[in-house]
Order: sequence, then C-alpha cells, then structure tokens
Amino acid sequence: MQALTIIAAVNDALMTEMQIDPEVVTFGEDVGVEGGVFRATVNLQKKFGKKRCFDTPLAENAIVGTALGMAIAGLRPVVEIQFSGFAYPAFNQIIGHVSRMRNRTRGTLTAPMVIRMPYSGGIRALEMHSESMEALFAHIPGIKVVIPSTPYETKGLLISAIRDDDPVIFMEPKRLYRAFKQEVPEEAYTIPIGKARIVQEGTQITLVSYGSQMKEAREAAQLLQQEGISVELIDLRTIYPYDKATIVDSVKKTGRLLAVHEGPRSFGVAAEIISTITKDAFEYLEAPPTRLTGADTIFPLPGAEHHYMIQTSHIVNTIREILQYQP
Amino acid sequence: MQALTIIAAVNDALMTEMQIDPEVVTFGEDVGVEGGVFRATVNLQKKFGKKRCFDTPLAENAIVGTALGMAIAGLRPVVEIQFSGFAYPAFNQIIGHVSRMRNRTRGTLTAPMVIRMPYSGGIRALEMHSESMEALFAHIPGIKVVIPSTPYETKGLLISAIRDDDPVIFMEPKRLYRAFKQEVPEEAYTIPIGKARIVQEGTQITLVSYGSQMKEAREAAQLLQQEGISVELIDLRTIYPYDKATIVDSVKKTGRLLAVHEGPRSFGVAAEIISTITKDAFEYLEAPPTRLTGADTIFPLPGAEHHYMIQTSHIVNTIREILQYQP
Amino acid sequence: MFENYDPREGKRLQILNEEGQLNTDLQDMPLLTNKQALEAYKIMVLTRVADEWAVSLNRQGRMPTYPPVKGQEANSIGSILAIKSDDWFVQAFRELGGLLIREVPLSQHYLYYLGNEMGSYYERDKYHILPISVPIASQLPHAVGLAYAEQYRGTKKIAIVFNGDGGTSVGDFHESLNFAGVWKAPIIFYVQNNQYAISVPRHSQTASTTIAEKAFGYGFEGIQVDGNDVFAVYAATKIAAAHARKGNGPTLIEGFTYRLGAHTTADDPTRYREDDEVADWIKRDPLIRLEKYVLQKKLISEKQIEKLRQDAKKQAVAAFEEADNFQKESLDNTFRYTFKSLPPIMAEQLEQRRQLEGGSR
Amino acid sequence: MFENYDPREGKRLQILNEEGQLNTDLQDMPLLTNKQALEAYKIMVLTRVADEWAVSLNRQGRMPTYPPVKGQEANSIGSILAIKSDDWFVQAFRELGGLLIREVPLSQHYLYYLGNEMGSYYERDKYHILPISVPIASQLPHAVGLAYAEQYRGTKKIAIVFNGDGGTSVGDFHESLNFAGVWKAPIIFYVQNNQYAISVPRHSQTASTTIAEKAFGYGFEGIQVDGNDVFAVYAATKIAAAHARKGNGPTLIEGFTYRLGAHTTADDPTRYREDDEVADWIKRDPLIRLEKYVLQKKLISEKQIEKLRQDAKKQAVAAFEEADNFQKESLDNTFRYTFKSLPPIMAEQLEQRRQLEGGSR
Ligand SMILES: Cc1ncc(C[n+]2csc(CCOP(=O)(O)OP(=O)(O)O)c2C)c(N)n1
Ligand SMILES: Cc1ncc(C[n+]2csc(CCOP(=O)(O)OP(=O)(O)O)c2C)c(N)n1
Ligand SMILES: [Mg+2]
Ligand SMILES: [Mg+2]
Repeated sequence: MQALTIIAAVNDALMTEMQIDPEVVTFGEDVGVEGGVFRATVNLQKKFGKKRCFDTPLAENAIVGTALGMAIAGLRPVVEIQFSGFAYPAFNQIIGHVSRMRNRTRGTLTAPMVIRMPYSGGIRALEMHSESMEALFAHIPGIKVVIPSTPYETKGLLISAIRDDDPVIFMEPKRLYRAFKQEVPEEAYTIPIGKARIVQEGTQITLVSYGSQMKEAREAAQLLQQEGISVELIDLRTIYPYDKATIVDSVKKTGRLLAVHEGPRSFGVAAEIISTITKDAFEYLEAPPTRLTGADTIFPLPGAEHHYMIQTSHIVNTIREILQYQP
Repeated sequence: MQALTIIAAVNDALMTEMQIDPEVVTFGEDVGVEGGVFRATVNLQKKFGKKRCFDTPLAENAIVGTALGMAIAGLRPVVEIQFSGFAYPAFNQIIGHVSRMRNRTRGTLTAPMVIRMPYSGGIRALEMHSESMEALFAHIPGIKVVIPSTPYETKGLLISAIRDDDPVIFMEPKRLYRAFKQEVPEEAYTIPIGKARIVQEGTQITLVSYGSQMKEAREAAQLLQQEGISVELIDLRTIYPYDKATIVDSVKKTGRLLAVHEGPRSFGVAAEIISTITKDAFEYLEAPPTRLTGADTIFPLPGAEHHYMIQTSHIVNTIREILQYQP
Repeated sequence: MFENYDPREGKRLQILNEEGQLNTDLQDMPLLTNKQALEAYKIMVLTRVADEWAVSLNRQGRMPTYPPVKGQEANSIGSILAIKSDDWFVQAFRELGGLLIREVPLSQHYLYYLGNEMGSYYERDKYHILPISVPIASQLPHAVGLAYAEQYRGTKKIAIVFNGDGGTSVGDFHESLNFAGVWKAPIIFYVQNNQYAISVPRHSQTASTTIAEKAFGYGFEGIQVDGNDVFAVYAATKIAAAHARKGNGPTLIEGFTYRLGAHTTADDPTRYREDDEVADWIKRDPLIRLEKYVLQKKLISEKQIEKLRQDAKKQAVAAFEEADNFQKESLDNTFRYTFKSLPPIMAEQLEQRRQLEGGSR
Repeated sequence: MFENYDPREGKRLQILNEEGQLNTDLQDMPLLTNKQALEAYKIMVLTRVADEWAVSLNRQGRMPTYPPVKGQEANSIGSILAIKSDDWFVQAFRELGGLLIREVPLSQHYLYYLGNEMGSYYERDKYHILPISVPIASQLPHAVGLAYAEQYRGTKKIAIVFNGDGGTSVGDFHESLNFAGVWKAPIIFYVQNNQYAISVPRHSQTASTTIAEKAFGYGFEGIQVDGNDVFAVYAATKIAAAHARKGNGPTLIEGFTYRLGAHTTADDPTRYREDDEVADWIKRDPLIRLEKYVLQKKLISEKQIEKLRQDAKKQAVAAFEEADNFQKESLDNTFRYTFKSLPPIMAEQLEQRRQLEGGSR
C-alpha cells in the first residue's frame, strides 16, 4: 500500500494500466516531456516511450478526434484535456462522434477511450480554469461521466474507465488534487462505473454530492452527526449512468434530500436527481427536496470565487432548515 | 394581416427588423444567394444587399465568433446555423465568449446577437439533423434560449431576440416550419422573452411543453377536454430564463404536472421544471410530477424515429394515469 | 514526389483527356492496367446507374433525401483502386464508387439513405471503412487517429480520408492536416473539389488559388489532379500511398471535379449556378471519357456496354428492393447500441416507452 | 507587398540588429522616428520592469499565477505603435507592451491577474481593446468580425489580433484566416512565435518551416519578422496596415521571438528547454538592442535610463498597490453582469446566496 493524493492516484492508475495493456496510449498538451501541467502523466513517457505517451499540437478537437480514430482501430487512448474549460473546442467530436460511433454502426465500431480533465474551481485560477459543467456531458446520449472524490476511488474508477468498452469522460476535482492522501493498493483494481457509494449511513436526510464538493459534504455530515442529526451521505461517483436505485432507496428511508454540487443550478445535476426521486419516492417525501449548487452565473475570478462555491456551513444550515420543515 | 407559416414568419421578422435597423446583418451557410436551405432568409440579399445578408465559408465556429466581433462593434448580427446539430462546432465560441463577454468585461463589451437554428426531428432527415439539445444551451450561464411554436410568436419573439442586448439562441421547431398558417401582423411587434404563455386554462393538471411537441400537447389538451379532463397547457417559449412564476402558480392551482419535450430525458428541461415546482409548490402536489420526453438515446434515423418522439396518445394516456394516481 | 505538379505554379495532373486519350508524356506515372481500367469502368457504370436510380426513386417518393455523386465518380474509384483493401477508407458522403470497389453491397448504401442504421454497419475487419460522416470535415481527425494506430503497430497500412471543398473551411481540416504533418502519419487527404458547397461556390469558400496548395502550410505536399480522370486520380494516390507507407507522411490530393446533379434531391441548383457551366462540365464527364478509352483499347464492345448497363440497372433495382424490405430498426435497437450494455436508467426508459407504444419492441 | 521577404524562401525581416544598428539596405522601409523610438524604448523599460515586478510579487505570494512577457516586448510595442489608437487591438495574453502604448493603466493589468473582473474592463470607445482571451486562438474570429464591421461601415479602421505559435494549431486560426481572406477583411494576424507552447516546442506544433507561410494557403501574404526587433515589427505592421486600409485584405505577421521567462509563474521551463538555448536568446533581447540604438543615437543618456528604470519601478509598485487595494468584486456583481438585467430566477438565486453568506452583497 502507498499513501497517495488524488493526482498521484491518477498517475498510478495510468502507470498500472499501461503496464498491463500495451493498447493503452495517453496524449495531450504537455502530457509527454512535461508530464502534464498537474503532473498527472509524469514519468509515463520515460517509462513507456514516445509512442505511448506524447505531446500533441494545441487543439483539443483533434486530440479527441484522433483518439476516436485510434479507439476504432483497437487502441485504448486516454487523452488529457488540460482544463475542463478547454473541452469545449472538442464538443463536436464528443457529441457528434465519440458518443455515437457504437450506435451509428450498430456496434461494429466502438470508442473505448477516456477523456480526462481536471474540473472545479477554488484554486485561484484564471478564467475558464474553474469550470464544473459535467451536466453538459451527462446530457449527451452515449457518454459515461465519472467523477471521483478520493485517491482510492480515483485509481479504481480510472482503471474501470480505461477498461470500459464505451467512452468515459473522467472529471478530476482539481481542488482536491493534493488535498489529502489515502492508502491506495499498488496493484490494479476496479470500482464499478454506475454505482454510487454510501459514504455514511443515516436516517434523517439523504445528502447527495460528488467530486469537488464532497469535502464540504463530508464535513457537514460529520458536524451534523455531532449535533445528533443523522445524515445519509452519498457520493454519486458516476454522473451518467447514475445510480438511481441507491438514491431512491435512501430517500425512501430518510424522506428528505439535499443535492449539492458546484456547477450551475439550472438544468444541472441536482435537477435530475430531484426530478427522479420526486417521481420514484414521492410518497416518502417529508420535505421539499432541495438543491444547493453554483448559481447560474459565470464562475467568478479568484477575487470573488468564495461567492460561488458551496461551503460546509451552507450545507449544515440548509440541512437544519430542511429538517425544520413543517408542511 | 397575412397568413404565414413559422418559416415565413422567421423571414418576415428578419425583413421587418432589417428594414428598421441598419445594424442588423444576417449570414451563414447558404443564407445569401440561396436564401437558406429552409428559405428562412429568402430575398433578404436581394433587398438589403450582399453586405447585410451573405454566405460564409463552411465553419459554424467562425460564423458565431465573427458575429460576436461584429456585435462588440455595435452591429446586431443574426446568424443561421443550418441545423442545430451543427451548432456543436461553435460550442467553444458560445460558452467561452458569446455568453461571457458582458460579464467578463463588466458590461463594457456586449453580445447583442441571435443564433438561429432549426431543431427537432420528424422530417425523415439524416443523422445529426434531428437534434433537440436545448438543455445544453440552457445550462450555459449568460445565454438566453427561446423556442417559439406558432407563426405569430415566431415573429414577435424573433424581433425581441434581435432587439435584446444579450445573446439569444433561437431554436426553430423545423417539424412545424410549414405545418400550419396563422395570421401575423405586417408591422413589427415584440413578445417578451422570459414569459411563458398559458395556451389553455385548466384545473386538474398542468401540462408544460414548448416548440416541436406543442402540436401534440395542444391536441392532447383538447382531446382530454372533450373527456371532461381540464388541462392547463403552458407553452414555455423561453427555456432560459424560464418563467418560473407562471409554472409554479399553475401547479399550485392544479396540483399535478406533466412536462413534455423531445430532447433526451436525463439532465433535460423537464428535470429542471420538476425540480423547481417540487421545491416551490411542494405542498400542493397531489401526484408525482412526471416527464414524458425523448429517451437517453441518440435520435434514430428515419426508419425508427417514431420510436423517439412523443405522440399525442402518449400524453393523453400519461395524463389519465396521473389523474388516477392515489397515494 | 510531385515536384513537376506544384499546384502553386498552376499545374494540374491530367493523364486521360476528355477524348479518352492518354497523355504519352506521362509514361513514368503509375497507370491502370487494362484489367484495372475495365474494372474502374464497370464500377463507374454501376455507380452512375445506381445513383440515377436513387434520384428517380426519390422523385417517386420511395427514397428520402439523397445526395447524388454523378460526375464525381472517378475520384473515389481511382483512389480506392490505388490502395490496398485493408487500408482505412474514411468516407465523407460522395464516395459510392469507392464503396463499390471495396465490394460493399449496394443495398447497404441504399439502406443508409432509407434511414436505417444498419446502413452504417461496415464490419470493421472486413471492410476497414468508416461510415458516412454527416458533420462536414469531422471525419478527418478519425483518419489521422487510424493512421497513427497503424504507425504505432508498424503495419504499413495507411488511411485515406475524403472531404469536400466546403469541408476545407472547417477547423477539423486544419487540425487534422497539422497533426498528420507533425506525426508524419501514413495518410492521404483527398478533397473532392466539386466547385460548390451546396450553393456556395469555391471562390467564396477560400481565397487560395487551389486547395492543393494548402498542404504546404503543414509541411507536406499537395497536388491538384483532374478529378474526372480516373488515371490521374489513380496515379497520384498510388504515389502518395507509397510515400506514406515508406514513412514519409501525408499528402493532400485535390480532385478537381464537378457535381453534375443537385447537392441533394432536396436542392435546386438552378438557383445558384448557370446552365452553361453545367453544360461545359458535362463534356468533361469522367464516365464518357473512360468509356472512350476502354472502347478505343477494345477492352469492351458497345454491345457489352449495353449489357453492362442493363445488368447494372437490374442490380440497382434488386439492391433497392432488398434495402426496402430490410427489417426496420426496432424500438429495442434504438436503445441497445447506446452502450455496450443497457444501464438501468435506460432499461427503465425502454420499458416505459414500450408501454406507451402498447408493447412494441 | 512583401515580395522581397517571402518566408517560403527562408527570408526574415530584420532592421535593427543585435548590436543596435540599423540595416542601411532597408531605407525604403517605414522606420520609427526618433521620437517613436524613444517612446518604444520607454514603454519597453516599463513593460520589463512591471513584468519582473509581477513575477517577484508572485514569489512573495502576493500575486497569483502570472505569465511573463519578458523577451517578447518588441512584438506588441512595435505593432501597436504602427497602427492608430482607434484601430481594434485584440489581445492574446502577452501584449502588456502594446497595452501600455495604448495608455491602459498598468494597475488594470495587475488587477486582472489579481483575479478581478474589472481588470478586463477596457472602455470600448476609449481603448478599442478586447480583453485577454483565455481559450487559445478563440479571439481570432472576434477580430475578423470587428474588421468586418469596420469594412461594413466604411470607416477605414482595421483590427490587429495576437496569437501564439501554439495557437496556430487551433481550428479558430484556420477558420479566421480563411474568413478574412474571403472577406478581404482589414486585419492583421500577428503571431508571437516564442518557440514554445508551454513545454511543447515549435517543431512539435507544426511541420511547416515557418508560421508566416501559412498565410498563402488563405490567399494572402505572410511575413516573418525578427520579433525582437521593434523596427522590423513596426515596419511590417505599418505596411500591412496600409494594405488593409486600402481594401487589400489581411496579412499574417510572424514575430520570431522567445519567451525568456517561464510560461507562467507556475511553470518550470528547465524541464523542457536547455540553458544554452536561453543564453543564446538573452543575447538577442529586444530591450538591450533598442537601448544600444537610443544610446548610440543619443536620444537618451545612461543617466536618464537609470532614472527611467527607477521611475518605472515606482510606477509598478504604485500600480500594484492600487490594484491590490481596488475594491473586491462583490456577490452582487457576480450576478449583475450575466445579463443586462437580472432575470427573476437569478434574482432568487442571489437572494438565497445572500442568506447563505449571512447577508453579504
Ligand atoms: C458541420 C456541418 N455544417 C453544415 C452541414 C450542412 N451541409 C451538408 S453538405 C454541406 C456542403 C458541403 O460542401 P462540400 O464540403 O463542398 O461537399 P459537397 O456537398 O460539395 O460534396 C453542408 C453545408 C453539415 N453537414 N455539417
Ligand atoms: C483551448 C486552450 N487549450 C489549452 C489552454 C492552456 N494553455 C494556456 S497557454 C497554452 C500554450 C499557448 O502557447 P502559445 O500559443 O505558443 O502562446 P505562449 O504561451 O507561448 O505565449 C496552453 C496550452 C488554453 N488556454 N486554451
Ligand atoms: Mg463541394
Ligand atoms: Mg508560444
């Protein structure tokens, strides 16, 4: 076992899987010589050579599009988009081809590829470097969207993503890249895509979050526990296809739901979760299911970013309010 | 007054507004000489010259990006994307610049521009020609998304969009382009963006739809009325910023909601509507708010497109079911 | 490799002229053998007949929107003949001739335009063909990726990818040529410059004199060939393919050609082009030219040609019937291929839809 | 216009050499007057000092990530000096020198990197400047649109837009040059080729020999200039601007230069480049060269230079203090500028957030 940060776990997953499977290649801007601006791919070129880990010209659209060609030919490309805000130039390739190749060709051509990208704000970065637009990707038919929140899960989920025969967008909460370490096995292991994780069991309210806001969600759940409020905390982990059963079952038990994420509110992930549980756990609801999310604003520059992200106290207070709800 | 189809109303709105305002220019692929593949811009070049209505090279990204430059300089560009499925190459310009210019520059540079695009399926078209991905645009902070469903509203909303000082994505339900005619005033008039329209008042259930599925929604509401079921039918018209008050008020009255649209279900428009009313009309709900939408699949080619769109009978049957709901 | 045909000097490669005669100055060029010329001719006849049949079926209301290839056949026929059958063939959407060279059943092509996803089912390891790509130029990066994969594996296989003149304006064109140049990828970019992108003429598409010359900005060569001359297309592709296989990287070939028909059956080209122009290009028809050649060379007789045409028509009629009777795509299949296996939320949606449709599958 | 400097023939325009001497063969070129040369020098000193100050503030933890412009100053200084103050100036993000020529307060530049949106507030009709564009190359189409708007209005104003060598790989670069070529838009594309895109060297970015030659694929001219020579930059821009104003369309200028510092303060360039290379480029520093020139010409004395440096430092220190004390962006402003007026759903969100934050504004 080794104690790794999330970013180190990304590197470890790539190392592990490239060792096992010679069809895995990884590339993107500054991925080769430099080892990535966050050092996610450090030492991979040294270890596996320039044909398996390399720098590309600056063009996300072509990075994703060429990866799809490689995937069709049977390789398993894992590409890095330097920041999730730079995935937009690749949007046409993602929605027009990566997500559709299997369906279009009735399964004869497939896209076993991973598009990795750091997302989330809070690192005092420039504009476009703090995006949390996972709902955009999740709305695209034919794409899986995975977001880990711990080092252990990062490795297991990334290996699953690489082995998945469908395309996976793998969004890494960069605010947590180096936030803490966790024991991570040295060997390969997988964590199933499409399964949420119950982080803490509880009875009074279901708190659903994922990725970058899991830190605050976890803190809030613990603080509330100290107050005697029993929170069931769920880490969604997979945004699409999300684990409906786990959430619905939880809400049936608790009768209340708070969904927390960093991305914009309207047409966001929380809306989907709430819409789903309202339908499937309608009779169990004891208070209006609530969302606590980023606003429908552009993510502010560092000077005002504290006005955007959800803080632990916001979660705590909102949960208290929900619990006080009287019809 | 003149009886116009939706597509003729688009043309009429452009004619009317270009006549009034010399800063309005319109361009895109095949928009000039040809007058658009759907004939939305027919005769505009003849009338206003090649500097105000013109063809561009084939590149949606540059069409939108150059339009933004023109808008910054004070023109009011109205660009055509030939089919909404070809807006994806322009995604980076839309989400990276068009939607952010005002916020980025604290109001000194703005983007008074309209991006028109036919959307929706059902015309037996090729792949990528049947997209209904309005939720993608609606989730982008800083963009307005408008979808008319009748000729009268098409003209009024398009003129509003052109006069709006913020960027508007104007999605035209191409399945209805020539479906019916309606009296449309010859002069300029506006219909406010951000306001839904109550098409039919009712007491037992709120049916929310817009654009391409309004035809079926209207038929269903009428059929049900004949059965003595009283449906309040709302045409959303603006997807962002949507008219929350009208929907919430309606649900408070009816206690039930069905949201119908063509685009994919998960993370779609209906999810937002339901999430909103569940929060704001919680105590009034007498049955689980329900969605009837496209599936999370790629829109099928013509041979199977009837397996995708929502039919009148689906709405009728679903509403009957909702009304039968017993907790 | 093409020093004598630098497009920047206004050169265009033509080997077979409008009269069906070979330019004897060009004996150093790889020429089609008699057998190949005859094959090219036969496939061109079939392509022409099948294409015209599709257009006429559209008029009869039996075929949805269809994009004719008439006049452009030599481009994909000549180039696909010049490469190996396991080289990657990445289509735009006017490459019916090339598909027939690769022995794709004509019925599959019709099936696609009839709106059935099975029309894009080209079994990968049998055909090495990618399906029609609707978003213009977006197929180019795929071809570069395929070429990279072959380079990575050291197979000596190459990729050829088609695009239109309109398609050269898209960012994907640039990014793909640029990646291929840097990677020295074994690939041929083939642009069918048919002078129009729907209604937009070539000169409104780009201010460069030729499309071929764009290659030099990416560090490799481009050549303009007479795209109505199957010999020129073949020769340029053959040389470019050898170049790629040797590890020398990409080539851009511009086939200078013309779409004799409408953009699609939904288009009315008289709105944007002159009859004179069309008449002029009819004289340069690739089929007439090749027919003169095979007749002059006595590779075939007038009578055999007549028979060939009749057979082609029968084949087209039968292929369409086959496609038209092909099993319709089901509700289940609309869901089944989104992912390798259906996730629970989609399974639930399928079940709901089934109920809405009264139990259909 | 630049027949004698065809980049395809390996030509690069240099007027002021490393020793600060003018190439006397080039008297036909528009040269900076003494007054302009002195202005350029002064601004270059201020740029250098302000830039180094930002880097040192970053080390002190007082400034977030900052991208130095050291070594590249001549590019934006020379080119912005060569156009009019109401021509559109569309930044990439290493054009501090040009901003200072346009009299943008230095504090505004610092404010931007301190993470305050007001750092992008360039009053439109005062500055004609677009803010820093973070997604590489995505600003290019805006400049083409601005140029079109001026052409439409017949104002004779032009646009200049900056981009990096890395930025030439992006589809926007291609599409923008292509549109500009077709529209004959009055625009100058200025590429600061500083040899790297973060860690990726120029030769891994594109296989073409120069960047300038890419222009020919769009039907207009490109020229490579010594980007560390403010005279060459000025001359090429001046000629290209006149060309554009006359209605003759776009020009691509490649400034061949070098980033002497790190990509940003978060970057460690020793990972990807050799000390020797850097040392070599230090000798070609644009500031040293221009200093030699103004001294030789006696436009300024050593002593005055010393004073200039000290003043610049004071100016930088004061500008930073001003920026650092600038009012922080509020919660209200985070919402206020999304649209012209706040829609009800956003007003509600603002109210909720205010409550969460205990009433902040
Ligand atoms: C990205 C995109 N934009 C627009 C279209 C609509 N469209 C289909 S074909 C076409 C013209 C293509 O011209 P060209 O590349 O010259 O090919 P040709 O039709 O002449 O073979 C257009 C604009 C599309 N398919 N994809
Ligand atoms: C679309 C996009 N992708 C990636 C990045 C991250 N990034 C910032 S600067 C840079 C390199 C830019 O290189 P170049 O254009 O040569 O400009 P330079 O930094 O050398 O001035 C990259 C990759 C970005 N800002 N935008
Ligand atoms: Mg064409
Ligand atoms: Mg650079």
